[in-house]
Amino acid sequence: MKIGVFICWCGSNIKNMVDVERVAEATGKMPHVVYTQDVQYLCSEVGQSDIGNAIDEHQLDRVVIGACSPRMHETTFQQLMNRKGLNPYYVEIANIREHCSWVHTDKAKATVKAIDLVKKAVAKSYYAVPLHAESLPVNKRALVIGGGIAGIQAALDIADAGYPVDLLEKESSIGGKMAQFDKTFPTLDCSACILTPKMVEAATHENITLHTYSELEDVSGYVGNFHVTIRKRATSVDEERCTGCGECVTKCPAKVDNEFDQGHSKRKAIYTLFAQAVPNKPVLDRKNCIYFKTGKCGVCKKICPTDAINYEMEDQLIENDYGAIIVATGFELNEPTHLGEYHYGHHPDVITSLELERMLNASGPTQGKMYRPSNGKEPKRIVFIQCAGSRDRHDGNSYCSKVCCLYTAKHTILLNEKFPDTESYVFYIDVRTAGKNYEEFYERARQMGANYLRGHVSKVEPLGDSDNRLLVRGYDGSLGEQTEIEADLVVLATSIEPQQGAKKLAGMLGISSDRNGFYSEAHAKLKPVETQTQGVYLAGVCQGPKDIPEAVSQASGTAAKAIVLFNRGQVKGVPTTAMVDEELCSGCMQCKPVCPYEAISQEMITERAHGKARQRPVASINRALCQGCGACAGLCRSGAMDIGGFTGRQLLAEVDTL
Amino acid sequence: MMQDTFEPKIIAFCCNWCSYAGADLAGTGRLKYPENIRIIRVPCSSRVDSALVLRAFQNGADGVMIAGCHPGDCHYDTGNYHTRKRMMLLKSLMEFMGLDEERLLVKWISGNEADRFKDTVESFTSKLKKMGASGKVRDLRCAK
Amino acid sequence: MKPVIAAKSFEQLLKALHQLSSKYLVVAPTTEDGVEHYRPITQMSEEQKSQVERLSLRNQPPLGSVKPFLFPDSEIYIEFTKKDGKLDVQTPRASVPQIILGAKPCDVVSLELIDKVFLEDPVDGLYQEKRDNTVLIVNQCDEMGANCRCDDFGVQRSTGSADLLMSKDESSGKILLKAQSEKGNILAEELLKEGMEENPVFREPKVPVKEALESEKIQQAMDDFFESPFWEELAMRCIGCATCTFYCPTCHCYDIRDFQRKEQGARYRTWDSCMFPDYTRMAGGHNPRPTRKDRVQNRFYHKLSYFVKNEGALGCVGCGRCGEKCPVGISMDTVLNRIGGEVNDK
Amino acid sequence: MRIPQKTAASHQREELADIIRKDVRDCYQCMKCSSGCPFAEEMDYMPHQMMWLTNLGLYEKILNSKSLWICASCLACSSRCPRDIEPAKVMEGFRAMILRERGRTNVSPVIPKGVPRQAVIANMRKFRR
Amino acid sequence: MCKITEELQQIAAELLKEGKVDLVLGYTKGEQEEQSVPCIVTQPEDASKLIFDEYSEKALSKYLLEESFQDKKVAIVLKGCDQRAFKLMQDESRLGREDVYLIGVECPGMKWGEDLSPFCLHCDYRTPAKEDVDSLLTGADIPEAMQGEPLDHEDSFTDINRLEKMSKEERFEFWKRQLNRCKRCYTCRNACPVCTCRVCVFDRENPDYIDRAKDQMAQHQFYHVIRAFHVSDRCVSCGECARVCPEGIPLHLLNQKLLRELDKFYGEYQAGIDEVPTPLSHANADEPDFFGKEGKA
Repeated sequence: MKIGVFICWCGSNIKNMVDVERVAEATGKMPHVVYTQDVQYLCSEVGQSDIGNAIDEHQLDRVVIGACSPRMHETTFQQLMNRKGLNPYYVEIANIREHCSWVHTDKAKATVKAIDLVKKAVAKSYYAVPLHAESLPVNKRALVIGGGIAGIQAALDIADAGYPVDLLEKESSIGGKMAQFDKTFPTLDCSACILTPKMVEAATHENITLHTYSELEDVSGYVGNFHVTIRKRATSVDEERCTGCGECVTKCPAKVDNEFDQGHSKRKAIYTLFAQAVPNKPVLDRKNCIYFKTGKCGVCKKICPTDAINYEMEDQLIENDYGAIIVATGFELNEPTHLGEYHYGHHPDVITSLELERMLNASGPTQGKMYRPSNGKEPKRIVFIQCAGSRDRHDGNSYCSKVCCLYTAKHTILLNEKFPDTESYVFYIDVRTAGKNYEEFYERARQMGANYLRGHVSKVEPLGDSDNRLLVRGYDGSLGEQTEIEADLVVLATSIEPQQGAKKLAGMLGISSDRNGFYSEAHAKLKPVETQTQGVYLAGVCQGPKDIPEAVSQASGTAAKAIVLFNRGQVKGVPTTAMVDEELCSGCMQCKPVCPYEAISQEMITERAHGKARQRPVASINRALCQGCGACAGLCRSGAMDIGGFTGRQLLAEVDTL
Repeated sequence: MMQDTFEPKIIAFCCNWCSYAGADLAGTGRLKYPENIRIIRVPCSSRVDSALVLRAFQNGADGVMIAGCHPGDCHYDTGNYHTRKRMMLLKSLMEFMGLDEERLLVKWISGNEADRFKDTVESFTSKLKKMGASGKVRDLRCAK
Repeated sequence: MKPVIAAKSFEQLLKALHQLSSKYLVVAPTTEDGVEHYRPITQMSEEQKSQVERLSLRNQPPLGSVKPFLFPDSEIYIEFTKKDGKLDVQTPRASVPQIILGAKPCDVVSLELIDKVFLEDPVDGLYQEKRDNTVLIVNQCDEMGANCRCDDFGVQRSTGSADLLMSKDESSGKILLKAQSEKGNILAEELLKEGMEENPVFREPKVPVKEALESEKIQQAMDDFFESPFWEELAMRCIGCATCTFYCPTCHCYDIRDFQRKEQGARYRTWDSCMFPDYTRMAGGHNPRPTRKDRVQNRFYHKLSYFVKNEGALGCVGCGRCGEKCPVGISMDTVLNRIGGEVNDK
Repeated sequence: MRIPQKTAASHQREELADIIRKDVRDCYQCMKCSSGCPFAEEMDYMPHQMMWLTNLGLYEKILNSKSLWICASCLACSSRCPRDIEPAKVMEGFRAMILRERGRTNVSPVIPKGVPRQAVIANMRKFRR
Repeated sequence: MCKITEELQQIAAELLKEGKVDLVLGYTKGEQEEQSVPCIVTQPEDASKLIFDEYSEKALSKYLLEESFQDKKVAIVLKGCDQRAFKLMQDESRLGREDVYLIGVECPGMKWGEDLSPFCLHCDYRTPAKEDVDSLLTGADIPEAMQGEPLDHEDSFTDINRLEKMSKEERFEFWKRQLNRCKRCYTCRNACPVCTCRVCVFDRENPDYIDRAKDQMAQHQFYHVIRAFHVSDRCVSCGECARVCPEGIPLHLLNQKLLRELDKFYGEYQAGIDEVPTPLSHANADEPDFFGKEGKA
């Protein structure tokens, strides 16, 4: 072992406060140190060539640098090592600038400290091990889970870049929640008008394969090499044969509440999700089908001109390999029945915002007419209750659902435009309009007549009059008094919630959820679309409440991440990963749940002991996944787990030198 | 008299992403703090196990500091949650054995909290000065 | 005629010894948290002092033997520091004279066995120094303790290298001391100065002397027994801790280690145990005794066979400590009973 | 208070708008007018509340309020209103509406001691120079 | 002869006769009075050696990891605590359930000197669950003190409470006296049924985590802190560490202290009963932060 120690002056930055010659002299006496030098600027070309020459001349195999923070120039020196044919992890840096010369005022003491720090680095370098990053090929195919606007956008972007994408949707059509909306804020574009072209584009794109009525069954593997099983539920309609003529739907005798219209209309047991559904082929809802319930009927099968109805159809399992997975599973809306004070579910005229949205929608259950579910009359006075179940630690979700302020503004505007003689009252806690043109939109709502009352509603109750109206009891913060409003219709801005199956999916993908059940990004600021699991990205509301433009841009962000990955064609892990000493490891796997990247798995090894071959389990690190945090090594009782670059031996050597 | 001349030895384990960066920033900002601290870089505070802490004390450290990202900000998502769990246990056990658990300091310092880093070093150093040299966990062969 | 002196009571003896504590380190058996050990009397609480008489005169040795006072569990050879590139090596201070009060005959014999190893060429200096500096005041048991097998090993009245023999005259309550060596004589003189009286009679112990096991026979039986499956069974039961060896008064294996931090360190020896898996492991990783069976066998064969071959005596004094403390109840008897059986069967 | 089924008639709204030429709907209840009003303590409805009642169409409450006449037209509110609504102007508008309406008798409400009468101030403002 | 012993001998004899197992690992009468020691029976006729009584303290499960027990079909006698340890080994992939025939026994509580072991007094898992073992032998002669509800967990921490009431210096002196006697014979480690590493960290030469010197308090402290740490969340409260310590060091206090802290802040967890991962193998955001601004930093 031949170690060279180089102490940088950093001009006067280090030299003024640290006696660099003394540091070089003191460390030069350490075992294995064969060469020391103090240099004016180690990072400069001159400094670099000094080190290079010394490596050649003295056959150095390890280099210790006393200079600025390794966070500054570690790569500079590592590259130099590479050029010299030495492993970059044979360079060790003592931070004698940021941690010493710059923060101290007593030169003698600073010099002693600098000597300590360089000695510590030398001691660490005694036990340095060469490290290499693992690289693995990437399967250049993406899976997008969720066919809402975020999923569609992500799929389109990746497909446009020339990579195949599979788009998975659990409903029978893509489109997601946006398909249910009437208009979009703040421009009041017709939601369907801007969405359907994208849906069609996705369906017809040569690089996109749609898997509707399908769910994720199983995921294994890791970045670049995910192996996924998709369950395609039986639609009972042969896709190849069906022409989408709709005869079966017309003739089907079974009627059930239409979930798409929030129960404000009926659909058939064989149905398409909505008129512009993509793919526009019906599916048979076996739970409500008379044939499946009683064995009699079969009208659809009889009527179908292409004999596409197949009652014997079974779920299909499709297996595929992907390089990246984009999660865009969206959200659900909270059913506010638990908030008893709002009377939802007890009085038909207390509805949710999405119900109102459907009512306002020209292709909705009422063709855009407003009506009071209790008597079908047009409502004149509508009270909106904001944060119904959001920002409510007591009986709801503690977070803000983010979009309610804007869509309620949108509703009041639409109502005022379409039905100028309706009055809108909005009870709110705060109105949040962060976003381009949102404040103006809100202003417009107020201007157009919406009355915003600051204060939460404490109770909604039937007024008991002949019209069966409702009395909303609230408080007007401006006037500072309790305020009651007799309302024809009460609209609750219900809370956005993660999908029911979000947790299960998270488990399959190895990603984590926050306390509210939304998926956690890898870093709140700097890795907002990545997850802890490399190669899995988040788009849309599954990561947290957001509006359409945010969801779309996040989706494009995930697409970019996937495209970057595919373009590079391989994944390179960090070199400083965990390492298992199989001799010591007992395979107890206590480390497995500690790993935030699911990089640890159990593996059987064959061992010859006492003349017999025996299988035994050990922990095994997937070096492509491991990021080298060392939480496992901090836990491992036998010390079988170690971190490259920060081995137990190295850290002990450092501690022992100080 | 002794207190004036006694210079405690502090060994600090700083996570690469937050606390080490915070210490770097203190340097970049030319903040001044006592020379007593020696920083060891670790990828994450959860890399530090109790053996390293005790070894530092054995070797004559008067104080040991473990600094990591604030909870929720861990570069590796959950590392500092493990740190706080393990170190709480270590501190309780030290306290239970009558050892000076206050010589082990666990602190969350982010990459931009140079001031906090400086303040922490200053207050820890002066606290240790008041406490005097550590004797309870020290291997006497490291006494000199 | 060797001088016999008497103290009026044990209390007086203890007090007299206390007076000598500037010259000697005086250790005596007492209990600490319920565990019996020899401890310096100057460090004892009053409570602990009150235990000394009972334990010193009891017909059973305390758990901790006197061995650590002659062969401590850790002992420094040299200490070194490096300053300005120069190495400074120091050897530890010389040992102080010490008095061990209330040692048992089995302890005495165990030291004699260790003597055979440490005092023969090459002489172990550290041990010799302490041995020369130690005055043993030995109480001869009147009967056998519950776990004692000293009769089998013929040591129950052995007092060969004891410096003073101690006995209590039940009728008068006097503590009688009989000097047996030069060191004993000197101490007796000193004790006389501390107010003890001369006494013509020394009370001999009542313990019956039984015919001891013949060491060669045992050795032969052991050698014949080497291939027995018994060892495999015994090894399966053993959990591999070092209790038996660390409490054995005749075990004397040690390991030499270096301790170094920064520019200072020490080379020391510390007890090793043949029960540890790394006991015979060599630098290259090879271990001639890889299995627990090898190790268990070694312990018994060393005491009952190899020691006989090398030193002409059995390496056990039958004090019973190993069996008493073994967490899985393995004792010398466990083996002796079996080889007896095997021999008889032939 | 229960919001009445019939609020200000549209002709009243128009009349007010005519006088003040401001859209009170712009008000977002930041309450800056009230926080700077030197007479807010004396008022039964503070300036922001007056704006709010205007928006709710509860004109009767405004027309019967003391505040209208306590307002000194110091214009602090108007100069600070982030929405340029000029509350002082709105108040003035209501006062004008009252004065225009024949037979309105409650023009002289009880003014607390020490508070100058609005008319005096308005007068000073108009004719001081 | 008590009922369990009788049935045990029967089962053991049958198992051996039918060749279902190669050996039965249980207890037999020791050489000393009031002593039962581990016993391995390989022949049906030797089954009569087996007994089970209130001195059958040793946790047997750990033997299964020993080299000499590999590749053998073993039947093992397990008390509740021992079964927990077995379950933990199983959960930690140290051994497979199918390789071992478990004979669960109802534990009457073990002796601790003259009295009952304090561990047994608060044990609420004296008898393994029926579904966890292959045979379950009940009908032990339960002493009166053990008949009622087990002592509250908190009540079992009396010694900890006593120590915690002391001043820090008193506590230090207490442990100094105790640890001074430690000879690092590793009996506590070797007897502990959850100390199951292939190579113990204290046996490693490189890096040498621990120095062998026995005259350094710091090394003893190191050993005992780390040992307690490694056992902490996995301790099955069998009390073996304290029982086997030849120096009578109350080692279990360290384990129990950690167990109590874990219970207090992270919810109760009983190793070998509750599912893995054990508390120290996971951590999340919702756990208390002791080192934030208000914490006890």
